[in-house]
Amino acid sequence: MKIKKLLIANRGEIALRIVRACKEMGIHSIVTYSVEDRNTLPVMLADEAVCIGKGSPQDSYLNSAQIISAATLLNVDAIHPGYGFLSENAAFARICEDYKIKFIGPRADVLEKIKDKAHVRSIAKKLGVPILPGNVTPLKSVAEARKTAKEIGYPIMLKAAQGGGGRGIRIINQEDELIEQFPLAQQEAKVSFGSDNLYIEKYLENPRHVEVQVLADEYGNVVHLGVRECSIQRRHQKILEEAPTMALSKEKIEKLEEDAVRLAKGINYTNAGTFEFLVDKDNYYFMEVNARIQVEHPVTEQTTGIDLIKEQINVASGKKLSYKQKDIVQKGWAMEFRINAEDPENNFRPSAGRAELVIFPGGRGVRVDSHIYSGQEISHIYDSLLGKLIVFGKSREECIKIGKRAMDEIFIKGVKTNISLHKKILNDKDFQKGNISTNFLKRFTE
Amino acid sequence: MKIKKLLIANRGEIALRIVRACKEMGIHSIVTYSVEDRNTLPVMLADEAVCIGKGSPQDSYLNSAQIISAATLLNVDAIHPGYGFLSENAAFARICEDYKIKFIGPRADVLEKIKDKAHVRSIAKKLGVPILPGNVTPLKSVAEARKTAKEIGYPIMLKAAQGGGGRGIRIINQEDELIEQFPLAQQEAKVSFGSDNLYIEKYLENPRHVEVQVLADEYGNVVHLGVRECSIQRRHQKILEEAPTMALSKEKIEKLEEDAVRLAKGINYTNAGTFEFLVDKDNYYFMEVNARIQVEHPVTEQTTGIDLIKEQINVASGKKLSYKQKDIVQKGWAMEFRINAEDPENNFRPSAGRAELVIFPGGRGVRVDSHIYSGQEISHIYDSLLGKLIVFGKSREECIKIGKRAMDEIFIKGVKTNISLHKKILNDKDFQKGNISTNFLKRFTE
Amino acid sequence: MSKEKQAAKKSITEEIERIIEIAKKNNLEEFSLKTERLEISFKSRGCKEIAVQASQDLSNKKKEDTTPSTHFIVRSPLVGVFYRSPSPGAPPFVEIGDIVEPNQTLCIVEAMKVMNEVSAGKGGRILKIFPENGEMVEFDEPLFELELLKEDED
Amino acid sequence: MSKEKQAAKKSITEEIERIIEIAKKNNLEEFSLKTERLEISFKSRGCKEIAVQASQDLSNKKKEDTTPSTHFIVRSPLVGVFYRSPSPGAPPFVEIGDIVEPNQTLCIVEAMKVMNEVSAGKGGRILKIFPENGEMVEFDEPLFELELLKEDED
Repeated sequence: MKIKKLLIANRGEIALRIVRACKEMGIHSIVTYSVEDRNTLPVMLADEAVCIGKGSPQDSYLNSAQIISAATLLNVDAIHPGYGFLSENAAFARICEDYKIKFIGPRADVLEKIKDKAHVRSIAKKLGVPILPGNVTPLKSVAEARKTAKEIGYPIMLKAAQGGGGRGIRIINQEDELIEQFPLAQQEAKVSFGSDNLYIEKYLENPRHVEVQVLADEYGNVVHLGVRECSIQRRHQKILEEAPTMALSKEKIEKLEEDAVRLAKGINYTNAGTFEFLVDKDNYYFMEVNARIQVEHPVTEQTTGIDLIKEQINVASGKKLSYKQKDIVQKGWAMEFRINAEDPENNFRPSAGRAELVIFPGGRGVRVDSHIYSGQEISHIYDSLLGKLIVFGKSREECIKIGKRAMDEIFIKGVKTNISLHKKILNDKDFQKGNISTNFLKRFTE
Repeated sequence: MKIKKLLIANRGEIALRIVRACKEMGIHSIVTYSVEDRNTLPVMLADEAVCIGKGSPQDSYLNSAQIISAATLLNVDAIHPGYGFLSENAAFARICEDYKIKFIGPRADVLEKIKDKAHVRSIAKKLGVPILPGNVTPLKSVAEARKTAKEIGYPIMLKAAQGGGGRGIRIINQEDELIEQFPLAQQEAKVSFGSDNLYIEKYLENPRHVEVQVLADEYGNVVHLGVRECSIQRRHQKILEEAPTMALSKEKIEKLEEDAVRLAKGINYTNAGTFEFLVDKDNYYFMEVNARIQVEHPVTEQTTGIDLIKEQINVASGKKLSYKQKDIVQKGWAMEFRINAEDPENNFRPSAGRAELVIFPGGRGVRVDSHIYSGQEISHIYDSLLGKLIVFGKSREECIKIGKRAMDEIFIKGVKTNISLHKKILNDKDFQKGNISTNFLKRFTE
Repeated sequence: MSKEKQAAKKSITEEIERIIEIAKKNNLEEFSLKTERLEISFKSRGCKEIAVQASQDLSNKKKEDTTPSTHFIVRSPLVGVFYRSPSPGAPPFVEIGDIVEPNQTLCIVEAMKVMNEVSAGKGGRILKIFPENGEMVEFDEPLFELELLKEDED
Repeated sequence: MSKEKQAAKKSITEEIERIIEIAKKNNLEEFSLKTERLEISFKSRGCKEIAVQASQDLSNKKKEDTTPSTHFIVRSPLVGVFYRSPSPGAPPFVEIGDIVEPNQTLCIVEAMKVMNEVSAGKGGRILKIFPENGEMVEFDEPLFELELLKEDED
């Protein structure tokens, strides 16, 4: 099916990113927006825009009825959900399927299966993909939990099988804590995620976060587009991502990439997806699948030369992958800095207001993906991402140099931003040497 | 000699471009500026800035005494002249040499020789580099001119040997015109360029403009960085440039590049330079050398991956070329659109005023080199270049697609721009097919 | 406060508003005026206006005019199809000039086979009907313009 | 306070609020109004101010304060070295507090071995000397602040 008309069920920079891809592909783009987002660039630049509700996400970007209503009335061929919001919502994907609208992402049944992390973990184990020590079937009792924990040794993570994005995880240091927390965790999981299934994973003290970008067509062909490292996080929120990674040797990276492809095939994955791993010294462990395009996809684009959004649309329109694995080479280095409207002096509290003057950096090795412009009102309703600064060059060293000079050039007046944090990171000796972990940011933010 | 402190004797986007390179190289950058340019980005972003005079170029950017005074007082190691202003001024280069300040460009004696176009033309002929039919030694009399013109056939160009940038050229269609124009041309050349030396070149009706980027160190090593096509011109003013070119076959391009390198060696060229050629069907003819970095250098950077400003500085600091010819591969395609403050509805008259709101495009395949921002006053004193939009991708076709969508995103309020002209070019069928010549723009501008 | 004073006071702010409106309509950047009763001067054009202009220039979306304060707009509560009558062939719920009750149905917006009846919420006289029958409407899109009818108007 | 007065007072702030609201709605940068009852003027921030602020925030260049209109600044006519005396060891041309003639030499700015004498052009009293002796100065850089002396002062 050729996609001629595409509805974008998202906002902000990713909506703009998809509008751009559509324009370059000659696809008619329609952006859905909330009243709050009326004067934003994606709304202005899309071929069409439909207001679907009030500012609050529940009323608009999460309101599947309104989105489907707009999609059917406008006869769109496909819906791109971006990231967040409805992007990994199996029920929404199923409604799209019912209405014969192509959901740009994996099939609904695949999304449902992926949602159960313990299940994917068990498939990984079956396929020989390394997973963190722990159990793969839902824990039946606190006794079973105690047994597993004892085997792998404390500290451990007690996780809700249906949790995600850092939610539904408890770190437990000793047995009496486990006994106390187990019923609470069950209860919370039931309330928050609709299932009290729990499982245990070994807790790594100082891991690195490495992920593999995968692309799969609807005919079983799967390729990977190399790795990204996203260890620089604040409370499970990625702040700075890079591609490829210094976390593992070239040989280990190749094994990791192959494992990701194997796992993607094993769960019948289609479209673009990310397979996340934790790395501890020279070992990697599969963690979870992110069944959507990710915020950090540009670092992969800059190191492979492949436009991921266009490939998503191509695959969704039923085309076979246009790349064979051997044609994909990750070259050079890229880094992405998330520019957030946050106040670094106030515990990174979101900062709203009017961005009176916005000057973005330019020049060689700089890419800016942002939906904001001088004079725009920044709402407190949505996430604080103002845009992404992506730098790229021959080496990680060159990225750091370009990153530093670009940070000097960014100027955003009217809202507080985390630019000062990025400058601190770029000037940090450990960061420069690549000595990072998911705890790295604590030195600046806690 | 290591360059630790560099003075930038220029303004606008090229001054900012050099500031960026310095920052990435860890070089202390000092920008000279006129009172008029006080609130511009290069002045704000350089490590230091020195006001050198009033707004008019004669008082500031062409005022070598003020610039040298600043350079000596601030103990700079080198001066980067950018393009225009003092960049090809042999006298200025000589003063720099006298003061032991490295002039980033060819040596003064080389600049002097290059200034005589008839002389360079004769060297080219000697080296077997194709030149346009005509004479190579200064014409002694109108009789000699008539003889040469008769040999090569009308129309011909009567050129002042010391002319340049489209000045000092008369197109002559028949002999009686030549008889009439010859003494006038001599007189004008004497007054304008200080020498009444004239020469004749065959006039091509519909040529293409193709040029070779060359880089030479101070040890006789010369490499080329491939070709650019700059046929899209309005009155000898380039508007849109691309790299590489569709004007010639791959084999011819290779020969052209080799000829440029041979010629660069023949004139003892050092630093970055451009060798301009005219292309007529399958033939190319050497035209002139531009002994400076050029406005359109980013299309070469995007197709070779090499930072030309950094290489200029490296070569000037006495380093050997870090690239061998075989390491340099021109890959993919790039296009540069000059965004000028001009009124397309008023014969492209420069437009001044306050750029109240400036929104530049972003995303994949887009590079913006510009010194302007929302709220800035655009002076009528200087050239009308507001900045350059550079797009790059796998193919010319992809560049056109990215170019179109990027043009939809540029928004500059307060001054008139030539964006509408770029849109017309991008939508033109002949342009899309690559059927262009230096006369192409006439269909839109005359 | 006496009725007279109220009228006088109201008229000053109204006068100011009207003056600014005239200045804006004529794209004046600076303005000053001196009469017996008042002396006023102002400068216009902040960046917000420019930013909003950007949104108008960059996009081709339909824009609404401003409405006088005695009028009000009934907007679509959802994305759907606008129907003026309960079923094909049936007479429209309302016509221009009709005086409607706060809870009276003015139209139906159909979304996903569900018929959503829309009322004004306030009593008024229908002045304009914006969409065509059967046209798609988006959330918040103006459907009707009404003149407010005050019960205790004097 | 009598209830009446309170009401009246409230209505003034209300009026001001309404006026500011109107000004804001119309994107006015500056506004002033004078009536029998009140006199009001205000400025809101336009983008020019913000752009200038950007230049201050992005760069670390020295900024000058504004000067009262009875004072004036003598600026450097070129890039060079500022000397307060004709030769090393010689007494300075001028000191703070001195009253100088229009053509009197205040300092020398040396550029490329050439000594350029700088005078005020107008008569005045030296209030401030900005650069240190021997310091580099750029074009247009303030050298002296003087108080203007009118010949026919009364």
